[in-house]
Amino acid sequence: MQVSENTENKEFKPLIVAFCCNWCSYAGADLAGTSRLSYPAEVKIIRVPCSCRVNPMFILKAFEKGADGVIMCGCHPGDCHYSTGNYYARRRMTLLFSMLDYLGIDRARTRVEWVSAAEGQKFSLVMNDFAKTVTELGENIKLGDLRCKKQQD
Amino acid sequence: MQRIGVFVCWCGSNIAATVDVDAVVEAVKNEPGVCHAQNYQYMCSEAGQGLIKNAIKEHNLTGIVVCSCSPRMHEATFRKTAEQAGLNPYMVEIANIREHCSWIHKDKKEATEKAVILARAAIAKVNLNTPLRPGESMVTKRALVIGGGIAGIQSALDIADAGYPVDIVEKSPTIGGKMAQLDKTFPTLDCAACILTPKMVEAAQHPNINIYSYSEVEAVTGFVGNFDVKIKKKARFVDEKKCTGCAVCTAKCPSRKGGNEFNCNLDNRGAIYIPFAQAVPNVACIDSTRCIHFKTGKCGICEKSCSAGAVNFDQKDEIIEQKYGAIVVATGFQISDVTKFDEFQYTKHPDVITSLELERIMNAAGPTKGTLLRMSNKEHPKDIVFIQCVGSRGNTCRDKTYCSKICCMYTAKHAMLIREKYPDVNVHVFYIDVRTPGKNFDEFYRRAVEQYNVDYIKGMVGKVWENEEGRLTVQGVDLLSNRRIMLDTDMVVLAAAIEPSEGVRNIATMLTASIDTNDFLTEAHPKLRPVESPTAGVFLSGVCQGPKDIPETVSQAGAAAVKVVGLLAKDKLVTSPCTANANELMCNGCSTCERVCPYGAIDYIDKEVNDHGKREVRRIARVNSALCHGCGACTVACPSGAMDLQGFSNRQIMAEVDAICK
Amino acid sequence: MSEDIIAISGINPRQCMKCGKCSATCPAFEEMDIHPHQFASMVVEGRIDELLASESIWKCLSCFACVERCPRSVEPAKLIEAVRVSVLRERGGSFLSPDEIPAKLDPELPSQAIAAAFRKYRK
Amino acid sequence: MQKTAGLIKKRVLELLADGTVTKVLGWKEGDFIYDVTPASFLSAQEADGLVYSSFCGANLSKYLISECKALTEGKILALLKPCDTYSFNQLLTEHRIDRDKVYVIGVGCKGMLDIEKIKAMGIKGITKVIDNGKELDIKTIYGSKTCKREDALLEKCLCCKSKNFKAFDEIIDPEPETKEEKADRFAKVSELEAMTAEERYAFWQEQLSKCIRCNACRNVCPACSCMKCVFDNPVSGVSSKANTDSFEEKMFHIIRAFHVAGRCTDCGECSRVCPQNIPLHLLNRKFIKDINELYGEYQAGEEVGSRAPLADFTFDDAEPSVVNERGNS
Repeated sequence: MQVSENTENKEFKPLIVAFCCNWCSYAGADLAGTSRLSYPAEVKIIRVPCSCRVNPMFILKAFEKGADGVIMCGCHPGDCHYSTGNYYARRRMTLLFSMLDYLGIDRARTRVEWVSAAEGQKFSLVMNDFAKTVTELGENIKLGDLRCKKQQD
Repeated sequence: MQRIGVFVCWCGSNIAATVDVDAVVEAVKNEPGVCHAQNYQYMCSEAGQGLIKNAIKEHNLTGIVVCSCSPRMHEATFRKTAEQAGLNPYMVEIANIREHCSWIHKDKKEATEKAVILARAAIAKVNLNTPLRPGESMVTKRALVIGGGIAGIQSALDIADAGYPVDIVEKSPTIGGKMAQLDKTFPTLDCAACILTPKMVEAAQHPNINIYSYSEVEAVTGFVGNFDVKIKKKARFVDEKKCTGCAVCTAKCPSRKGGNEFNCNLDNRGAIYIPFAQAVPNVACIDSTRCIHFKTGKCGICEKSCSAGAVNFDQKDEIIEQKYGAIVVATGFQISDVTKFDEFQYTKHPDVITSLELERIMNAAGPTKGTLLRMSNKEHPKDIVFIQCVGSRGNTCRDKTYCSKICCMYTAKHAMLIREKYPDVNVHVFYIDVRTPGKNFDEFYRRAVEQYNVDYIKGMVGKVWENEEGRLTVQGVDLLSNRRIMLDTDMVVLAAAIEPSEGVRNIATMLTASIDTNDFLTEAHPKLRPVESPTAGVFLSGVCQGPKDIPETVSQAGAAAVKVVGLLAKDKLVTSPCTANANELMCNGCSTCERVCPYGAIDYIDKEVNDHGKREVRRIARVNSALCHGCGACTVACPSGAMDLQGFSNRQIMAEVDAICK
Repeated sequence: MSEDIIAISGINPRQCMKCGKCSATCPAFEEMDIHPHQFASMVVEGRIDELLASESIWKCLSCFACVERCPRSVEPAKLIEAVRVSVLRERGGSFLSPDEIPAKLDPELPSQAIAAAFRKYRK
Repeated sequence: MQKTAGLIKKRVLELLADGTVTKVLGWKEGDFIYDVTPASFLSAQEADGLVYSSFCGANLSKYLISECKALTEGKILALLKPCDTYSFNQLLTEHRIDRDKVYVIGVGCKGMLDIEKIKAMGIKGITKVIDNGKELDIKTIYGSKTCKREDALLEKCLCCKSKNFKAFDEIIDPEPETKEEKADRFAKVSELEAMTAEERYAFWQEQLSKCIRCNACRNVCPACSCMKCVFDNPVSGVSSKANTDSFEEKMFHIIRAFHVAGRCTDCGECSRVCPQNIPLHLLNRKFIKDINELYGEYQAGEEVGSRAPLADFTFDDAEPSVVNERGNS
C-alpha cells in the first residue's frame, strides 16, 4: 500500500489537502492514527467545524497554490453533528466539482467522502486510494493556468 | 504582529521516535510571528504546562501553538493552561503531529517534514486569531410543556418534582390525551385509566404545575433560556373557578346532535360537556358551534341549571404572556385518515371501525358500556377480522412510509381480550409482518396465537363488502399457502397508521424546530441527542418525535425532563464564542444565510450603519450567539462574505491552505 | 431478462414488501397459476421463463385493481403486462404496418385499439 | 415597435404628470440608433429622450437597487421586458429593492438585436432597422441590407424565457408567447460536456485568457448586487491588493459563477457587455443545467421568495461522485 514505491513516478510526490469536519472525519483520521493505519504523508488535513464550512474558495485556493488534489470529508448524510450541514456541502461540492470538470480540470483530483468517527480504516483506505490516483495524474498546473494562455507568436 | 510561542511535544517516544522534534523547533523559529519555540517530553504534564505558562509570561506571548496529539484530546487542556497564564484561551492552536503524523508515518524525514508543515499551518492560523469571549445569557426558571397527554404530563411532573414551575398547554378541555381513550394497555393488560388518571390528578394538584386547558400556543419568540410565549386561553364559557364538575348541565343540554369526540363520535354529547368523568380539570365547556344559545340567543338551560352560577356566555378568549427557559413539545399523534381506503368500506359500513374506535367499544365508559357489539345492529358478533398496516409502510399517496410501531401489539391485545371475554367469537388477523420487539412483547403475541387461538393470516385484505345476509365478506390472501381467503365476518377492525397531530407544523414553525417529511419533529442528533430539538431549549417528548408506545413515551418524557432540569438549574448560559458573525458594512440583508441556518439563529434588523461616513438604514443579518452552534453553513451561503465564523474565519482557513501549499 | 421486464414495466420489484394486497384484490386470482404477488419476487429472482410460460399473463384482466391498491408502487399489473408484451414481441413479426391502417379504419373502432395493436404486435 | 414606443412615452408622461412617479428608468438613444443606453428621466422634458427600440436589450432591474435607496418621495418607474422581470423578482427575494417604491411597466418585447452580430455580418453605418418578421430590413448610409432576424438576435432572445411578465403594475403592448420552437439554451453547454477534458480546457483557456478584468460582467450582473463584493473585501480572504497574489485574478470567473449559482436568472447580460466577447453565460448555464438535472427544474426569479437550490437540499440528493459517473457514461 505504499505509494512512494510507485516506480514510474518515483520523484513525484503530490500535494493533497484534506478538509475534515471536526465531529466525524477528523475523529476518523484520529482513529486511523490511533490504529496506526498508514496513509501517505502528502495528505495534509485542515480541521473545519463542519463540511458545510468548506467554502469553494478554499478549494480553489488550494489548487491555485499548487495542490494536486483536494478531498473533503464529512459525516455520513443523516449523521451531521449540525443535522443538515453535510447536505448543503453535498450540493455545493457536487456543483463545484462538476464546474471544475467542465473547465477541463481532471475530476479525479477532487473527491468527497463520508467518513464517520468510527471509520479509521475507511479513512486510511480512502487517503491511500486518493493519493494513488492523484500521483498517477501527476502535477496539477491546469487550474492556475486557466487564464494564462500563451500569446501565439 | 502576534508574538507566538511554539511548543513541540515528544509524547514520550510516540512523537519523538518518528518526528525529529529538534528539527521542527529549528524550522518554525523563523516563521512569521514566532518569537519562541521549544520541545519537551510531555507538554500535557504538570511540568509541560508550567513550561508553557512561564514562556507566555517571559516572552509576552500573544498566541501559542502546541504541536502534539489531536486537539480533540488536549485542546481544552492547553486552553486552560493559557488562561491560567493570562492569555485568552482562544489564542491557542494545536498542530496534530501524533494521530495525523507520527503514528501513521514510518520514514522519519517524511514525518518531520509533514510535522513542520502542520506546525506552519497552525502558526499561520494563530497569527490571525483574535481573543474571543464566551457569551452569557440568563435563564428564566420556568418550563412550558405543549400537550397534556401522557408524554406532557410525565415531563411536567418530573420537571415540577425537581423544583421548577411548569405550565402545561393543552388544546382540548382536559388533559389525558390519547391514553385516556384507551381501554387496556399491553403487555400487562392493566386498565389505562387506572394508571393514567392518578397522574392527571397529581399534575393538577402539584404546586409547581399550572394547567392551561382548552388553550393553544399563539406565538413564540426569544431563544434558549429566554422564550417569550403567547398562550391563547379559548373561551369555554364556564368559569373554571366556580364550576364544580357536577355535570347537571351536560345532562340537561338539549343540543345533542353532535358527535362525542372522546368516544370517536360513536355516540353524541351535549353542546356543554365534560369530555369524560375523570377529566382534569373537571370543568364543563361549551362548544359554541353547537350551542343553541349562540345560534339563536335563546335556551340558556345550562345557565339556569347551574347552581354554582359558573356559566358565562360573555367569556372571551384570553391571551396570556409568559416567559420560559425551556419548552417541551409533547403534541402527540392522531389516527390517520382511513377514508382513502375505499376498498375497506370504512365510510360505508358502521361495522368497519378503527382500532381506537374498538378501544372505546371495549371500554366500560364507552358507547356500549364495554360490551362488544356491532355498531350496525347492536348485536353480538361471531367473527371479527383485524387488518394490519392500513396506511403504514407504503410509498403511495395513501400511505405513510413508516411503520406505526404500536399496531401489532394493540391488535394482539384486542384479539386476546375478545377471546378471553367472548370465547365464541372467532378472531382473524391479516398481517404483513408481526413486529414485537420489546420486553415481554413477543411472548404476549405468542400467547394470543397459542393460548387464545387467534387466527393469524399472513397476507393482506383486498376488499370488504356487505353480503346478502347483511354481514361483511372479506376477500384476502394467505401468502403462506398461496390461497385466496374469503371470510364472512361481523366486524372489521383497521389498524390505521398514526401520524403527528395536525397542529404540529404550526408549532414547529413557531419554535423554529425542524420537522421531517412525515411531520415528526427532528432530533438534534438521531442517536446521541434523541430528546432535544436542534433548536436549543426545545425538547421532544412522546410520539411527536416518532411512533412509540406508552413505556417508551414515558421514558422519553422523563429524559426530556432531565434535559430541561439541567438547563433550568443553570443561572446563566455560557455560549461558545465560536459563532457566526455578520459584518454590518458588507451584509446585503439578502436572507440567504437565514435559510441555511439549522438553528434559526439568524434574523434581520433595519439598522443605521455608518459606511465610511455615509449614514444609512440597512437591512442586516443578526446572529443570536446563544442559538448559533458554529457550523458555518451561513458563511459559505453568504454571497458577499459578510458572514464569518469566529475561530474558523475565512482568512484563518485560507492562511492554513496557504501554509500547507507553500 | 429480469432487466428487460424491469425496463419495459418501469417498475422496481424490489420495492415489494410481500403484503399480498395485489393477490387479495385480484378478481382473476382463482384462474391464475402464478399469482400477482409472486410476480415481483420471481422477477427479482430471474424466474422469467416460468412467467413467460404462465397462464396468468393471459388471465390478467388489466383491471388495475392491484395497481390502484399496491402500497409499495410495485403495481403488479404492469409487471404482468411487461411479461405479456415480451411474449408477444417474441412471437414477433409486424402484424400491422402503418400502410394497412387506412383500410382498417372503422368509425366504431376505438383509436386506442390501433395504438394497442402497434404496441402489442410490433417488434 | 414604434407604436409601442409611442404608447410607452405617452404613459410615462401621464404618470410623471399626475405624480404617481417621480423618476423614470428607461433607455435613451446614443449617437447612433444602436447604441441605446440605460438612462433615468426626472421630468417630461427629459423624458423626451426616452426610446424603446430593438436595441433595448439592457436589463434595467439592477439600477433599482441604488435608485430605491436614493428615492426620497414618490415612486420610480421602471420599464421592464418580460425577461427583466425575473431579475426584478430575484432582487425582491433578496431584499435588495423595495417593491413599494417601484412602479413597473411591463413592456412587450419581440426579441432584441445584437449589434455585434449585425456588425460581424459586415453591415455598417446603420440608420434604421425595419423588422419584417423573419427578416430585417436594415437601412445604412451605404444603402439597404437585409439579414435573417434570428441571425441578429441576442443570445438570450434566441432562447427567450417567456413573453409573460413575472412582475408588473401595468403592461404595455404584450407579445403572445412564441409558437416557434426556441433554441435549446443548453446546446453549447452540452457540446462542451461532450468534449474531452483537454478540449474543454483548451476552450476555456482560450476564452478566459482574453479577460482584461474590466469588471463589466460583475457590474452589470443583477445577481452581483452585493454591497461590497468579496473581491473588494479584505477579510473575505479572496481579495488581494498586492499583485503578488494572483488568486483573485485566476479564479475570478469561477468564483463569480459559483456566487451567482442558483440566483442567476440567465439574463445573459454578462456576455452581452463583455468587451472581449467571452461567453460567460456558458459558466452560469452549466450551473443551471446541473441544478435542473440534479435537483429539479429551477428558474431563479420565477417567483418571489423561492428557495435557491444552494440554500436547499433533499435527503437523497445525488452524491458528488455523480460528476464522475456522468462523465464516464
